[in-house]
Amino acid sequence: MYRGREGQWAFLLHRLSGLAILLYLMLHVFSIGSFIFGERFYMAIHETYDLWPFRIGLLFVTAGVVYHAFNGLRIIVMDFTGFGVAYQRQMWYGVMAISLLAFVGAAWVVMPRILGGY
Amino acid sequence: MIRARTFTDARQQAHSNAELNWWIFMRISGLILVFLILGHIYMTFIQVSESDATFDAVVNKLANPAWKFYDWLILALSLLHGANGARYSIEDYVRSRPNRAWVKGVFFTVIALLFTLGTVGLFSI
Amino acid sequence: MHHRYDVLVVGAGGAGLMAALYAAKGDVSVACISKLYPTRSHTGAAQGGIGAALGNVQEDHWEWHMFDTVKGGDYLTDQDAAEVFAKDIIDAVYELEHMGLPFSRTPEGKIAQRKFGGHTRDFGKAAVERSCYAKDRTGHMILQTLYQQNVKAGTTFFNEFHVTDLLIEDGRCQGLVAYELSTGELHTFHAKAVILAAGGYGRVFKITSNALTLTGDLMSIYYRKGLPLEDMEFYQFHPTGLAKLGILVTEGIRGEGGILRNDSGERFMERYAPTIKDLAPRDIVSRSIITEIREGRGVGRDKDAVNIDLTHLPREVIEGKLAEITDLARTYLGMDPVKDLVPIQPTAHYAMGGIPTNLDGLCLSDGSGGTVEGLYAAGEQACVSLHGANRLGTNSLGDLVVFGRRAGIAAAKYARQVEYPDMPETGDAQRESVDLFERLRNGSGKENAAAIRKELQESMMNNVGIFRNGKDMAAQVDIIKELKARYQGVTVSDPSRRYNSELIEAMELGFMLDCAEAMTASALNRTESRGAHDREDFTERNDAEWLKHTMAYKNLNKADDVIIGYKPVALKGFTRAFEPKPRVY
Amino acid sequence: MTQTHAQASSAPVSASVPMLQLKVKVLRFDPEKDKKAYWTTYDVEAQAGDRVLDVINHIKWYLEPSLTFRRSCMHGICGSDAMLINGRNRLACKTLVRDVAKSGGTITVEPIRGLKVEKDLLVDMEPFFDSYKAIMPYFINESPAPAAERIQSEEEAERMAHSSNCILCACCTTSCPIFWVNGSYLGPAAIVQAHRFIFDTRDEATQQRLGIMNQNTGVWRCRTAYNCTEACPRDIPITQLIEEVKRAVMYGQA
Repeated sequence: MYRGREGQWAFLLHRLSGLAILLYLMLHVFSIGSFIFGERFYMAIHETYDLWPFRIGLLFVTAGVVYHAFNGLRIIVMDFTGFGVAYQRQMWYGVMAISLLAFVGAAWVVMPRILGGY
Repeated sequence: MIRARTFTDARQQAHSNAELNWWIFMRISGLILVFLILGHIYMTFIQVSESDATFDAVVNKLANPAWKFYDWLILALSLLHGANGARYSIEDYVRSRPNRAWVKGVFFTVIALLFTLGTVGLFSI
Repeated sequence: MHHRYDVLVVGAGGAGLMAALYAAKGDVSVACISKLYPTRSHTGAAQGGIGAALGNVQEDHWEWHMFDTVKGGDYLTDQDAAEVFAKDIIDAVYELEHMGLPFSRTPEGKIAQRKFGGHTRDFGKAAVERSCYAKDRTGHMILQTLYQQNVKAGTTFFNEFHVTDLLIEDGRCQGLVAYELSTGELHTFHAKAVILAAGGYGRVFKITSNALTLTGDLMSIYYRKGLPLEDMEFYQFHPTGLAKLGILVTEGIRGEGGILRNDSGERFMERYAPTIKDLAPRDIVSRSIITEIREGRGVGRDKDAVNIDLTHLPREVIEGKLAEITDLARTYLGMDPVKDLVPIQPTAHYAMGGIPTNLDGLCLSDGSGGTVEGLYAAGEQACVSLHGANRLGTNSLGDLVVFGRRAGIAAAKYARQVEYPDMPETGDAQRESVDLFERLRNGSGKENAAAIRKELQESMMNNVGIFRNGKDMAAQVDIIKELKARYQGVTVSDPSRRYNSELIEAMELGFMLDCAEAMTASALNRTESRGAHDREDFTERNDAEWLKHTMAYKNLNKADDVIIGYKPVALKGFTRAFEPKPRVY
Repeated sequence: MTQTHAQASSAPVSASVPMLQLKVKVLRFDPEKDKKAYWTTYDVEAQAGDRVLDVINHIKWYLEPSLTFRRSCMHGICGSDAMLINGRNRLACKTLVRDVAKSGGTITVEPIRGLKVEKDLLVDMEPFFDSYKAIMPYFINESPAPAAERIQSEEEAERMAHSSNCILCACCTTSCPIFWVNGSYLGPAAIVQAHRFIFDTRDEATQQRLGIMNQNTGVWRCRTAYNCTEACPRDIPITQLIEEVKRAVMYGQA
């Protein structure tokens, strides 16, 4: 593995999170859109989603979305300002912190529900 | 597009703004999606449980034209943003031109079908 | 493989690229052969600047530049060459600017100029700003700009081709043979004119600013034909190389106000050159430094260096105009010129001598007007005798562009007028090259080329270095004989055809031994001190006997024997002439 | 493979200088006889201040003569010896032993990535120079030149300070994750060269070069991974220059 620094990992995570989100998005559009085929079809898919592995997966999707969103903002700052490039490292650590917080926060709210079966 | 091996090639190739426009689109759509999607996740995942997203709940919510538009905007922008992002990846990693052509073809078809499905679904309620 | 071009250029440094560019403008087909990629050439390592009397900062005239060059060369400079040079260089610098070279600028937006060693106003009165510079990467910018222009002109390049033989018959050059590194194949090039611009041979010394690839290949090939090498005894030691490493520290550092100090912090150049102090010519500064070191006033663990002091200069100057050497000092010595004194010592830098040529770069076959038709040389490889016994700083880059251009133009003109010369059959043409490689590949000896090279470099440094004497040099003649005998026992162990760099390095060692032989013999023969050639046993300049160029020939009938001949010095330019005078600064 | 010990330094040896014991792990490959690349380890002694190139030269000269790599100037100006040293692209002559290994440690040396390996550490540079040539890397100004120089202010000249510093060593281009997987991307080095001319006030072909940069293979392929900037041995802020070119294309086409 090439020993790149923050920028390389930021790029790699951005790409991976983007592709993961896209995959989820496609599933999501399909499952929600499926209600045009009637309630039974929709609920069949939905009950599968309700299982705990999927709900924990959603936590990761949330973290991925937050990372992708804030790293996207970091990229926009780099692209459109002169100083963005100079502070890219610090901004990336900020993005990582926000993503982690979002993950922990979401887990804090969601885990009791999953454990409680609600 | 193949790499220009000579500067004559390069000069001939140099007249499309497509990549520039996509690049700008990614930034603008990204900026909008940050708010739309984080809001969406908060409202449908954090605030309420997955168990609450029943058929009726979804139908009821989408009866409101404002939510309809909100969701459709997410649908359209995120599919485009995602599809173009995936196109970047395909163009980066799939090096043979014939392979790239069919991978892209299949992928874009799937995206178009999903977009149709989503749009029809949203507006058929 | 067989190729045919009107003009062939060997070497893709400043001189070669300039020659290729101007030959191409002469409406002939041109190809450039280089043993490296062109942008790897050592012109890129030149830092300080290119001297031309533009007068952008202070009043300046080409006559002053000519005078400085002649005096700097300790009157061994051919004055016709110096006059042509001092006039031509002004246009050449403007041409480089028109090619896009990103020079540093004066506040008025003109090309910036700074002081440099030995460059004075009004025939020696005071230092003058004559060196046109692009920060301290002038050579890098020249090399890049010239390569770019060649890309634009569509010059054909043969990269990583090592020339192994020149084809010369009946005083006419027919072409050359080259070894393609990537395939191990020999190629024959048929040409109307060949321009040699493959650089110097600094690697014969242990401490040198020269690249590993500067092994004097073409000088040696020329010499092996029984043709002369001129003024080989004059080898410049740059006073400021990074201690131990020899990496060049530009003279521009003193041009910007840097001061040399010994162990007690004394500005010792005040004693050796009271008028221009640290900006004295290189031979004088190098000798002064060595004298300080010999008398125990050196610095460092081995007390074999002195310090250069920049700490009184503003940080913007050090990190701006001297960015390159600041980076080098930080990288290699872990020292910051902004606050630290940087230890330096003299480093083998530049060959004043080389393949003798006339003002158009046409190669000379003897000291009395004989020439090799169709063969040209330029740059460090050549000796037009612009630099005489000691080259002034900035005049090497000037030499490249002025005489590279002249050689290119002359070669193209010649090529337009003549037919292709007869060419030997491929087998005959390549015989010597094939033999050379056969011997290196299939020898029976167990000698290690690297070990021989190391001994050569160390002994040359000790015996034919800055201070010389008859006894040491006579010993060196024997050492070289012994090393040449051992070289016969070198066998290349890598059998591969493709990219056989072991084979190349072994071949280059042979070339270096030849250059060292010619150099030592010439130096031993000259019983005076002049410019860079400083003898402890003959401390005075002797114009009565020695105001003449040395021409060293290999004795083709007797192994390890060098025949010394002479060539008169041109003591008059076309319009100006400067009488030899004692050289004080 | 274990080899004998010897001295790798070009500097004079002095007993007081501590020598480091090193293992140098080199990725070797000779297409004439090997099917795939393999690692070979050499034991050497070196001083902390030696260049990695000194160590590699030592291996070539005294231990393994067939080891093949490019080198020339030995001080980071010719750009021949770009290698992947301890996982990062660097010039072997500008990397000191003490910066990459402690005594008893290991230095790994591989060829740079994304270009075809010809032998050991030596790669095919032609695609790299093709990209360079594709951006019209030469000054273009067809209007008649003045008798003296073209005037340019100090500030305008300073705009080229970074980009004109490039030595075409390929450290940047071959550290780029996009270039590894897709060689049709012109790469950071070519963009830096384009920057040098685009921001030269004397040059007249800015629009053409912006056009080349505007293609699919141009600046838009840059995903700001910063490997180029980290790898540059000349400390050129490459990503910043690429971003400047992106903005120039955007505003130039707008």
